[in-house]
Amino acid sequence: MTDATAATGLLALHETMAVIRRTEKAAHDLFMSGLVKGTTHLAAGHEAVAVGARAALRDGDYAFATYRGHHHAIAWGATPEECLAELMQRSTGLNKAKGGSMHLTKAGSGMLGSYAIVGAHLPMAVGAAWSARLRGTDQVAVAFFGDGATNIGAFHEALNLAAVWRLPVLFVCENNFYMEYTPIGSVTAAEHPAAGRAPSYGLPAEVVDGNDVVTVRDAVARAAQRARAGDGPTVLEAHTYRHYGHSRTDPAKYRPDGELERWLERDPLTVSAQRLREAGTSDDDIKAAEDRAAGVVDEAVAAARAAPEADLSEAFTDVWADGGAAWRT
Amino acid sequence: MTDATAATGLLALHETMAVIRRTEKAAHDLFMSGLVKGTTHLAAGHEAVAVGARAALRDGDYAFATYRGHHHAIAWGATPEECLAELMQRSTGLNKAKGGSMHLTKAGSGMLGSYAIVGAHLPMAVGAAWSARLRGTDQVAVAFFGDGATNIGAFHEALNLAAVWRLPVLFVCENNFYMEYTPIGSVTAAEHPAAGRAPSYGLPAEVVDGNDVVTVRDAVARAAQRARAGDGPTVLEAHTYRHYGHSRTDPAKYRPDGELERWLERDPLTVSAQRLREAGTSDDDIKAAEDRAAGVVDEAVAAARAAPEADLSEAFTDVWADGGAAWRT
Amino acid sequence: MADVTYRDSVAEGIAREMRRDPAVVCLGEDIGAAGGVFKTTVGLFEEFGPERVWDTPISEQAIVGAAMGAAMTGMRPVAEIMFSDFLACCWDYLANEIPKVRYMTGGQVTVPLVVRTANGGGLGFGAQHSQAVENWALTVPGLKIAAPSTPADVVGLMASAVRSDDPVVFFEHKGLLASKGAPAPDDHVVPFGEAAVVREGGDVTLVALASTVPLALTAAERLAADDGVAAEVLDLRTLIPLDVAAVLRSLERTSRLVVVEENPYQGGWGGTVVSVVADEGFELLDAPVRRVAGANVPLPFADALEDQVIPTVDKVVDAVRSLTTY
Amino acid sequence: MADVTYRDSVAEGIAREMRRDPAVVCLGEDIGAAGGVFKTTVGLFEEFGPERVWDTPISEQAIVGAAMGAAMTGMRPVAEIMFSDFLACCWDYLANEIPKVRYMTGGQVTVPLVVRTANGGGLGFGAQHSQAVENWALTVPGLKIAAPSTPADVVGLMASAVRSDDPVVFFEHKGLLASKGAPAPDDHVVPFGEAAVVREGGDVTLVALASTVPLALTAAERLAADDGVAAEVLDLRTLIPLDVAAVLRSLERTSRLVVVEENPYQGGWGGTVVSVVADEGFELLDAPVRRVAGANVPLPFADALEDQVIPTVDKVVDAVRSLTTY
Ligand SMILES: Cc1ncc(C[n+]2csc(CCOP(=O)(O)OP(=O)(O)O)c2C)c(N)n1
Ligand SMILES: Cc1ncc(C[n+]2csc(CCOP(=O)(O)OP(=O)(O)O)c2C)c(N)n1
Ligand SMILES: [Mg+2]
Ligand SMILES: [Mg+2]
Repeated sequence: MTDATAATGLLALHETMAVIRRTEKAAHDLFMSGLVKGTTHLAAGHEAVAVGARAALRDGDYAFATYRGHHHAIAWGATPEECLAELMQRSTGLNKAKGGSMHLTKAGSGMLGSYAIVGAHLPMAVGAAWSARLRGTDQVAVAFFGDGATNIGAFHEALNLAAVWRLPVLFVCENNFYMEYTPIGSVTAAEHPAAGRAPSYGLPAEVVDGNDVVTVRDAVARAAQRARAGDGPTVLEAHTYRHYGHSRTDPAKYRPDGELERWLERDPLTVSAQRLREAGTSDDDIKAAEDRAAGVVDEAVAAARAAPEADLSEAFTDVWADGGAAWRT
Repeated sequence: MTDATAATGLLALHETMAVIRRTEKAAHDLFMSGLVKGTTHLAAGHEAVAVGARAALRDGDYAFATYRGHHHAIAWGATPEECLAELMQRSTGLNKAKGGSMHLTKAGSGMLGSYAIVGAHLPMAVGAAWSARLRGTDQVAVAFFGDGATNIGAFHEALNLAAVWRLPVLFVCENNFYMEYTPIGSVTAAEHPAAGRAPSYGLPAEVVDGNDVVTVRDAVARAAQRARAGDGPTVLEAHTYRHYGHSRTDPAKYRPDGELERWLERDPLTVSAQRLREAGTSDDDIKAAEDRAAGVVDEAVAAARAAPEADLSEAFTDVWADGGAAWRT
Repeated sequence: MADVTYRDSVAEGIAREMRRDPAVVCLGEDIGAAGGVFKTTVGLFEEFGPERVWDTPISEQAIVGAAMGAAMTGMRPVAEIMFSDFLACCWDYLANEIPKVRYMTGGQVTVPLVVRTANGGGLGFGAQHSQAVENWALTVPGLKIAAPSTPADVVGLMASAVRSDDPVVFFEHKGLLASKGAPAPDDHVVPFGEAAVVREGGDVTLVALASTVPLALTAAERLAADDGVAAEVLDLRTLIPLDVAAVLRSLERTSRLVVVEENPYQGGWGGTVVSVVADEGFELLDAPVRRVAGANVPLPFADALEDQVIPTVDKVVDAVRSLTTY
Repeated sequence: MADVTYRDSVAEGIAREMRRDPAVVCLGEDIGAAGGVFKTTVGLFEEFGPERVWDTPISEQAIVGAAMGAAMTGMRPVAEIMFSDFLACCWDYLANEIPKVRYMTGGQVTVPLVVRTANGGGLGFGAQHSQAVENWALTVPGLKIAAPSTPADVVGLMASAVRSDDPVVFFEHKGLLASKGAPAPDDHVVPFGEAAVVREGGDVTLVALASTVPLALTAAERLAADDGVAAEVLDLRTLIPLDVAAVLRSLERTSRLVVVEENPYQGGWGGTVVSVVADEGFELLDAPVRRVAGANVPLPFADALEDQVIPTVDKVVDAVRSLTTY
């Protein structure tokens, strides 16, 4: 790859991250103004993990995410409009307003869902990888999860089964150092909640800078290559930080003074902008990409606002594969 | 300890192991003749783990066992008569014929139950250890479990919580190399299913000869001492072998030729007899102990046979602490 | 005295028991300094410290399993499972271990613990954070089940729950947390198994629980005003023990029954109530029995969709009208 | 043709589907070369090999979670959970993930899988290996539930289950495994949601499922012989979809209903059946409705004690007599 194509590629990643960032900001503002209901778990700060991983993977690969999954949905091709319409309970929402922020899903492009029970989706990703093997494809599956998820039983069962069956699955931990309001170190018997557990399943692991989209992309690419080569799963632990509180209106008072500020210096967008400049991209080009991102999201907000409310009849569709909800004769 | 007292102590352990062995044989024969119903999971071959562990612990310490728990019940003071009466559905059974082989319990002496859902009792043992700490006692809790149990989520959650809270709990794996009919290696991503996982919780671990009662006793004593000193949990993996099949009438055809025979050479009773002889105990004394054991069990069989059938009214007692079973007004 | 919230009453109820009995300890995710995600444990950590209020990892099995082990050995743990949906992550303990160990050991052990959990919908939390799952617990003999509808009942039932030598699943309704009511008097204890007649009436009996109590009351007011129908409203307060005697007593006067429950119709607790009535109260009935229950679908996110599938005042009013015109 | 066992019919039913559709794969503990602890997968490993029949670790969450992921991506997994009690160890998947993902994604994904499990008591396996837990599944909208009572139905319902694009929980009754019946014809498919009238009669309707079908039939024979009472016996075959239309049709003739179910009375599926009847069939009833169900206690080990607490022929006969003399 020439420096120039590399830079073009990176600029696209930067723009996607900017789209995510702006979408999260919009979600936050809309929540505060009462237009987004329920709850949200914003991923601002985590963008590089989702975007870097997607860049390293192929169409047809599978992704499974958590309630903090806006960034994965967008990285896998969901539009900000679909996402915001979902959060605003519009009939045009990604999940027809039946899922909400915690369940964004873009199955058509392999993003098979956001799951709100911590850890539950790890075995699903193992199953998708098993399926790829059974069908003889070279697809890989990736599960994104938090540091807190490493203490639940499903994590253990998933890693063991994936290792025993040597499946093409990537376990990507977004270690943001908090399980809700609790520092992860105080409830976890391993310094590296994910990577530190990998050896006990005989799995290779890496701890990587989760705020550097290039680092993430390269680590995921290595892991995917191993997986496609039949060498089994990899555990990646990407260190990152969430800019907002855990959910909704959490003001994140439990953070020590200065911690957020330190992490903001390593904001994924700052890091990638820096890399772009080093690769010769002009400030104008970077700004243009960010402006495009802002424009897309601003239009998405307007479109979502203007979209019709959820269609009431949808309450009774989609339970069964025939589209209906009949449970009796 | 002088050699003589050591030998006396060891002879007592040998005798208890002989009682267990004879009880298991009786349970097997009674099952085959239709007098024991349901199912049994015999522990013949595993005696040294239970007896060695009990010898290293104190009155007041807690034990939690599995469906393969006859040896733990007896090591903790249940009589063969109580156990066999339970298996034979007599009103004099250890659990009033309401538990059966899989649930032998001798709570009065700290043996808080045998649990038949694999792995479920590990968190319970953690809780008992937590309770000891809360009450300011120096009790420890021990959970006995199989190699197969190390792949279930509760194992992971229990070890992590125990490690984070630094609780006085011992995790003693009876690695008999089989999960039912499946060799443990084929479904486990760690060479040492229990000990190999300990490092990922920052826990000390030992792999020990589970057929040598002295080795087990000493290892458990070390672990208990650490626990009482406030140094937290230990994982012990005791290698052993079951002489019968997994349960009931399993003929254990899946075992490679010669495997059982090799293990029989290291039968726990052979090993302890050898140690006794080395410590100067006469063959006569050993035989006398074994005869006493046989006598106790033979009498137990006769007494259990003669005991009255389960009391039908017991079907509706013991649901609630008031002794009753009322669920409505 | 000024009204208090249901939310604050949870912490108050626990605090009263912790003051009374040093064996009472709490554990759960973010329940300590953070005061719980629903702020239902605010103040406990400050008052009782880290040796009585324990933050845990995300390990529902370890939380409830450890509570069980502690309860068997002299403590009275109060374990929080944040959302009741997550009971599924430790269901083995609720279904197979805790409720059975006393019985299967022939009474050798006792498990005095409380599993508290935020239950129910109406807040737009979607399919995995909104369920009313008291019916899961009802499928398991050996669990006591409480589900208060008022701040005072929260305190009074919590007292009974913590003092109970039997395991209790305590459902705190998310939709009621912000609601207010009279504070619990000192030493307030509400015994289990006693339904409250929260409104008297002779035309129809509405049997309700937790969130459906205020809903039934509002429906009753509307029926009184618009139709001149006098509805009696019973708050069951606990599902186990189940006060069917109170239901049958009320039916002796009203002869008409509508059960209002948030859990889905299929497998919902109303089925158990109705089957007792259809057996022992058959002769009392002058009309079909109706259940206004959750629809048999997962819970959708959008408020307007959620309203379609959970009980509402309109649905209760309609059900009653269909009976009174019967 | 010679009669076949229920046990062998399980493997036969799976094998027929595996032959038909290469997307069908099996996973579970000891299901491969060992043929399953209940010998219900004997021959599958030999015929289809290790790429279609997978032995797993003791990891119920991983088993069912992996089945879900595979089902979402083109496979049709058949997962075995050895004893139905162990569904509690992966309840999150049955309660929160599998049945909800289609709905909450707005129909984006489909989960065509079968979770098979050995259900029920009567064999003296004690409190943690004997439960009839079809009522657990019934609490969860989004699961289809099958529970065959005969060898032919095992095969026919298995065909429907595997071909269903919806998730199915398939309860194989331990107490029926050794029972025999006519083999399933070639290409036998029993559609879901169609109860079978397994005995006709005009005096009382007995609604049964799985193990309680032979029990209800025996009771019906005894009632015919001793009392001259003609009992109609319905085998529901599936709980979801629930064929209440068949129940109501039968009641039009008999006007009397006894539901015979193995799961506990509290929270049992009979409650749902009875509540539909007490609503839509109220005018058809000439007598109280009775449920002969499991007692609300854990299951005791001793056979004689177990008999006290699970449905028996005597209990069914008594219940019917109490109605016919009503
Ligand atoms: C099984 C389960 N337990 C508890 C919760 C509540 N909960 C939601 S997010 C969260 C913290 C998760 O932390 P982590 O895995 O680090 O992810 P992060 O939110 O930091 O991205 C908790 C406890 C849940 N959703 N599921
Ligand atoms: C959760 C759960 N899954 C499956 C079983 C069925 N089962 C009973 S024993 C057993 C094998 C256990 O192997 P191991 O832990 O090595 O103990 P061992 O029997 O060898 O002593 C299995 C799979 C169970 N009881 N519980
Ligand atoms: Mg985190
Ligand atoms: Mg083993």
